[in-house]
Amino acid sequence: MSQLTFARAINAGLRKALENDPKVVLLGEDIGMLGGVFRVTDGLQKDFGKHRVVDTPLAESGIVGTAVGLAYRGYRPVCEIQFDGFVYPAFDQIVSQVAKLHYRTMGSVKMPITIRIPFGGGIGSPEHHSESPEAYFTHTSGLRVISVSNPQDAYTMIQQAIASDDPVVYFEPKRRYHDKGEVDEAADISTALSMERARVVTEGKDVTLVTYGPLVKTARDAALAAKDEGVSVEVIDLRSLAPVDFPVIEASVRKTGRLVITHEAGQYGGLGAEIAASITERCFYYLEEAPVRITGFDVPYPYSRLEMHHLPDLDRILDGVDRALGRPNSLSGLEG
Amino acid sequence: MSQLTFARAINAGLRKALENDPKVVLLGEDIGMLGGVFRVTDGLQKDFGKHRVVDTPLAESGIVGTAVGLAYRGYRPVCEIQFDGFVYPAFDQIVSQVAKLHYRTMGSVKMPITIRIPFGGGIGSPEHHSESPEAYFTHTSGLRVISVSNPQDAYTMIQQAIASDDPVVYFEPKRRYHDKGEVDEAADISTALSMERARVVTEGKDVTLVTYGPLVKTARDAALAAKDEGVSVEVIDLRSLAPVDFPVIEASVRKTGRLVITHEAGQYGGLGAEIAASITERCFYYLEEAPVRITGFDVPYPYSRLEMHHLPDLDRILDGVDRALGRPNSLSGLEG
Amino acid sequence: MLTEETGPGHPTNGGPANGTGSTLRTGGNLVQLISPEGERVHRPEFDVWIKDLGDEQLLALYEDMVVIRRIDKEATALQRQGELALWPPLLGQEASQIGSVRALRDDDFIFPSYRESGVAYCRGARLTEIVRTWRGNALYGWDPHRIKMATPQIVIGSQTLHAAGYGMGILNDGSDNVTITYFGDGATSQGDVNESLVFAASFQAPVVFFCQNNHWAISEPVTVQSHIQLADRAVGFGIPSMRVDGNDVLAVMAATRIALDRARKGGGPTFIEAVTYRMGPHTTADDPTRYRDPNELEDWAAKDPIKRLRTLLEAKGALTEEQIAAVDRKADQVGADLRNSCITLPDPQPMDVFEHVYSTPNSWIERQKDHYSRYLASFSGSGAGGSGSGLAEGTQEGGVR
Amino acid sequence: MLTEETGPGHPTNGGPANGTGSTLRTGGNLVQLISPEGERVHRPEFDVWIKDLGDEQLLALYEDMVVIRRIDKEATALQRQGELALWPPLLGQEASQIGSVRALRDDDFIFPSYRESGVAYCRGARLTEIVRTWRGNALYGWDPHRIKMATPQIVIGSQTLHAAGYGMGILNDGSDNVTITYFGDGATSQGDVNESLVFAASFQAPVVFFCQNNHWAISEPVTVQSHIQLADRAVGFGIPSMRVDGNDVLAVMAATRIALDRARKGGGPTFIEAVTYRMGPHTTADDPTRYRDPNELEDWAAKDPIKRLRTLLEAKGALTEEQIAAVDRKADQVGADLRNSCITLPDPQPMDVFEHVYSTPNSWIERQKDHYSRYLASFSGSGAGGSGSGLAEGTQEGGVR
Ligand SMILES: Cc1ncc(C[n+]2csc(CCOP(=O)(O)OP(=O)(O)O)c2C)c(N)n1
Ligand SMILES: Cc1ncc(C[n+]2csc(CCOP(=O)(O)OP(=O)(O)O)c2C)c(N)n1
Ligand SMILES: [Mg+2]
Ligand SMILES: [Mg+2]
Repeated sequence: MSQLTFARAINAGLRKALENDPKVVLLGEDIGMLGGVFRVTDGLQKDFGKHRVVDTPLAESGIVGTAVGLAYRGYRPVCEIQFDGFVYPAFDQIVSQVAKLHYRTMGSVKMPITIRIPFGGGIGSPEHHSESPEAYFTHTSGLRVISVSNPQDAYTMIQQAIASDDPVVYFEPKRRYHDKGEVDEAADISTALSMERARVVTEGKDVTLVTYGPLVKTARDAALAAKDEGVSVEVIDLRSLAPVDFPVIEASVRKTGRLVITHEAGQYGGLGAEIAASITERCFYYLEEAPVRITGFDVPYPYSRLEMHHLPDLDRILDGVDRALGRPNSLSGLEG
Repeated sequence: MSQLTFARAINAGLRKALENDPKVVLLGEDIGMLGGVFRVTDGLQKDFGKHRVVDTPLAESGIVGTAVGLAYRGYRPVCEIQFDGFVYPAFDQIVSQVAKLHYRTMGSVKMPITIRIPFGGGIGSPEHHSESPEAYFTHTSGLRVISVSNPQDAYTMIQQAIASDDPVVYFEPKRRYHDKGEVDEAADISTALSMERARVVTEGKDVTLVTYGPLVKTARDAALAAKDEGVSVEVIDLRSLAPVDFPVIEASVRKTGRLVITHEAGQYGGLGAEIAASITERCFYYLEEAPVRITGFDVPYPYSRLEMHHLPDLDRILDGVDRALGRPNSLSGLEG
Repeated sequence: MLTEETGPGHPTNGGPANGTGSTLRTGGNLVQLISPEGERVHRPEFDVWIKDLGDEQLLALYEDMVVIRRIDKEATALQRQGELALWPPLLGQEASQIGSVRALRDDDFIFPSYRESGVAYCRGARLTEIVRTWRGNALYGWDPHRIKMATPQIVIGSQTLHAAGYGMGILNDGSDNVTITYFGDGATSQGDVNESLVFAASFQAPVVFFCQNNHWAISEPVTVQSHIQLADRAVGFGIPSMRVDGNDVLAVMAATRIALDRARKGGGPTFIEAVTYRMGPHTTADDPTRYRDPNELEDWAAKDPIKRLRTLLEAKGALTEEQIAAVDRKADQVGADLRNSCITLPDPQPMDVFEHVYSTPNSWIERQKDHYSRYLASFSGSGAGGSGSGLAEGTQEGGVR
Repeated sequence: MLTEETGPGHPTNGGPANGTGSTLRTGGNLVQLISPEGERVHRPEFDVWIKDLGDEQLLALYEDMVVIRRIDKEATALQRQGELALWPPLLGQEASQIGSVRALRDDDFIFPSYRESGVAYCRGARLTEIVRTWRGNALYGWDPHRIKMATPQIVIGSQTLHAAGYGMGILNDGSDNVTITYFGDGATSQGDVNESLVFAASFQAPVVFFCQNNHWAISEPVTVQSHIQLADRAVGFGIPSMRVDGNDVLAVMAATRIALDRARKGGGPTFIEAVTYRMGPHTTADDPTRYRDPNELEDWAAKDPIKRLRTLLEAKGALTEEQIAAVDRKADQVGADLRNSCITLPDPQPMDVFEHVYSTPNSWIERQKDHYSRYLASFSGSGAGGSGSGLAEGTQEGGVR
């Protein structure tokens, strides 16, 4: 067990993958000598060489497109997209190639590509550096999408993602990069919890609170605060965003009858909509209130001096918990 | 009033826009001499010249990116994306530029760009020619997204889209291009129903059936079939996909207590999820059953000899109607 | 790698003798080794690359071209008869396809566009594998790993980046493989193709960029994409290029061999512009009379790639009447096989729609699959399976209804 | 338009006398009109483009460069003091920015990247408008229509396509405007930049592609992007190009004027590679000691753009002690104004987050706005407005709770 920051934990996981499989190669902008703008790949080029940890030309479609070619050649590429807002130039290669090649070739060609994307806000950055584009990928058949909320998962799940024969988009909550946590570096990825599984991180009985990535910490804090007011909140860390591990949420909602979902991404067509819709389908007769979504607003990511308004925080989440409980809340008395 | 095919109706609408405003320019691949692969722009280059109807180099990011520049210069560009599956190379320009420039410049720079995308399946085409990518755009703040289901709306709404100071993604149901309908070419777009409004196309009282684009016809047929069985289905044509005109759906669901949503796009994170989630929030106490979604499967668009399985049809919709009514259906007896 | 001093557009001259890194500058002139009239044109620096080709080999190239033209013709006919949903003809581009694919080693990997059916045939794709995509019976043609060729790429230009990445993999492996990618004149405008040139040049990856300039991108003439020669494009990325007569199978083969040799020896990527012509429509769905001057077609008919090799061989006395007949019989046989294997293709099964989305079970898809099989099973009236009716709506009996 | 015969990399030679369509081929040689030592280097074909510049004009260029260097220094200091969230320094690139922007007409439109604060200043952007984006007080700098310059573009390369489109608009208008777009060496690898060259060349749009090759894209040296000169890139698209010393304000101005003139007269796009150096970090968040040899910095310090113009002017006797002091005072004043306008910027209002998503009311946003204002109003304890706490979680009083 060691105390590692989130960024170091991913670094350790990447190192392990590079050590264990000579076919693993890392591609990205500034990931070599600089070690990435967040230092997640720090030291890896020095230790594994320029052919394993590749500083690419400045072109995201090129990064992902060449990863496809490397996968054809038997490699397991790990692409770093420098920031969430810069993944769109690669969208075509991701949606039309990475996601579809296995289906297109009826299983002949595997695409064991991992696309790492630091995402989310809260770090005071300019435009394009704080977005939460996960719903574009969860809506894309053929991709697996995961997000991590703590250093241990970050360490284990990056290795699981790389080991997966399916393409995986791996969302890293950049505002948690410096948070520390215990990491068991001896953890075996094959016996660790599957990356398709969600995890109940705080048990509770009154309300189910579902989230992922950066807001898991916020949600746990909210659960603690709610406890003081006598409300028992069960917090679920989704970990897998596509597919979502619905049985875990279902079991919780059957117990609590109340559901709150929170994410930084905009609400309209966000992942929260899928969870609300699916859980309503699966648990209609158990629900006491409509599922509540507490999300970023449906606006382009605002400038940094406004971002604290945009991002769901403890109080907004607790207001949502009140709504799910039918207690007085900011929308009380509003019709519909 | 004239009888026009869908494709001719759009053509007439484009012609009107070109006539009324010298700042309207059309950009796309093969839209000039050929008149577009679906002949939607037939004859327009001949009549308005190569500077108004521009055959562009083969690059979608280029088409949308230059449209942004034209908008800066005071033009109202109308981009044609040849097929749904070829919009992704332009995704970055759409999401990071077209959608955000008005917000970025606090209203100084308007982006009156219309992006026409023939979408959906059912025409026996190879890969990338039958997709329904609308949810990627409806999740993108700053865009308006509309779809049309009949020649009259096609004619009116293309003009409304072009006249809008906001960017509009205009989805054309390509398998309906040859369907004919009455079109009043004298219709005034300012007094016509706003493009943000939905329309009840079949009145009913037992179940609300919401859809858009190519499936409106299918939904109306389903309503007719249901009538024979004594079930009264209210069909709503959304027309606007972002924002959705929720009050119209709300009013209907308060009456019927039952909701079915159908679209060709995959279910996971599709527009149906947003509608189910939002209507559950707004009408929780009126709903008798969970909203039902009948959609394309969450698979890459399959080859044409399988597409009739993938696409929601009359029978699958009726099965969904049964589910919403709590009548025997294909999933009867399944738990959750 | 070109040095700073080289300046724009001046890759080092020099023939094959220069070995690694050598490249031939073709300037504005087309490399042509057989004239449209079927005469052998001598260009020593290219001749040296095909001097091993005797009559037998030339005859084989002739046969290849005749056979793939027959494949094309048969497939076009099948489409007209409703047996194929679509077909992208290769008529007129036989020399470009055969001259290049026949220069490759079996273990070199190919990233094609959608028009390289002739390449696929030579590579060992089965006839069913060639047509089933266009019949709508499968998304895919063949197993790319079996024949070392990716399936047809429909998104213009995407495959060129795959080639650049594959080439980077070859470098990592320390292998002397090469990868070749095919794309059209229209494709040169796509960002992906240009990024691919950037990546291949940056890493000096063993990639042959094979651009078939057939003068049209659907209805757009090549001048919409570029006012200058496409071969010049690559030079600005530091990639040497050649411009060859794409209707001349020998010129194409010589150029491809030069590029392959250069790449195998560590000399990096090469760009070849094969100047040819799309004699047919863009696809069977296209009507070129709307945009194309028929005279243009006539001009190019005079440059036919098969005719000129045939004239050359006949003049040499290397192609007898019997040999011609034998080749035609072979072509007839392939045509008949193609037709037969097309119309006897078994229909897919409904539940196939859910196969291979992921390589391991996925809870969401499994559930959808389960629900759809229950739905199909609910059609008591229609026996096992049932079927959707998206295209012919409401034609079937209800299930549980 | 270049003819087919021209061949690769051979735009027509010729000075300004050639008029429309003329272009200067710079080959491998940098155009330099002032040596690093401050001596005037004569190149008649470029000299002719700046012969109108007298001492007064040269002094103005000197002042511009000193002032924007001071802006840069002050902004960097403000960032270090926590008053700006981030700042992308322009240190070392003063000549590239001033020489180009001062060549433009007021009604020519500029599409910059994020580093052109000097360009913006000359264009009439207010100091608050320059810093507020980087303070996090606004997404935007200035009204693009007011100063004919788009706001900083962060997505690498996107703006070059906007320029191509704007240029197409100029053509449609029949105007003699020109548009210029700024981008870096790293940007040349992006698909968008290459597509922009395709579009501009195809339509012969009046666009000046101004590439500031400052040798680095964050930590990547320019050799990762290209092994050959970036100026060569454009030639392969049929766009003539020039390679100039980007630390030489006169060379930059001459080249830009040539390009503008050419475009205004219908000669289409031109590409300029300004060879310069990023003396500072990529942004204030960057630490170049991790990847950059300090000797390199020293070498380039010797080529400082301001020093060389100053030496030239002093040698001519055109820059007195008083003039130097006056320029420094002006710079000090601008620096002080910048600081003041930065720290006194009013904080945004919470509900601003919902403004300008659309140009007309949007039912979905209106509802979200209404809900959030109710939420804020629910904080009875914290007075009007309240505030979220995304960054300092759970620090505020509950609302209705
Ligand atoms: C990204 C993308 N955009 C548009 C299309 C539609 N399309 C199919 S083929 C074609 C023209 C291609 O021309 P070219 O590259 O010259 O190849 P050719 O068909 O002549 O072989 C177009 C525009 C596509 N397949 N992919
Ligand atoms: C599409 C995109 N990818 C990545 C980035 C992150 N990024 C910001 S600046 C930069 C380097 C740009 O280098 P260059 O084009 O040479 O411009 P310079 O910063 O040197 O002025 C990178 C990779 C970005 N802003 N946009
Ligand atoms: Mg072509
Ligand atoms: Mg740079």
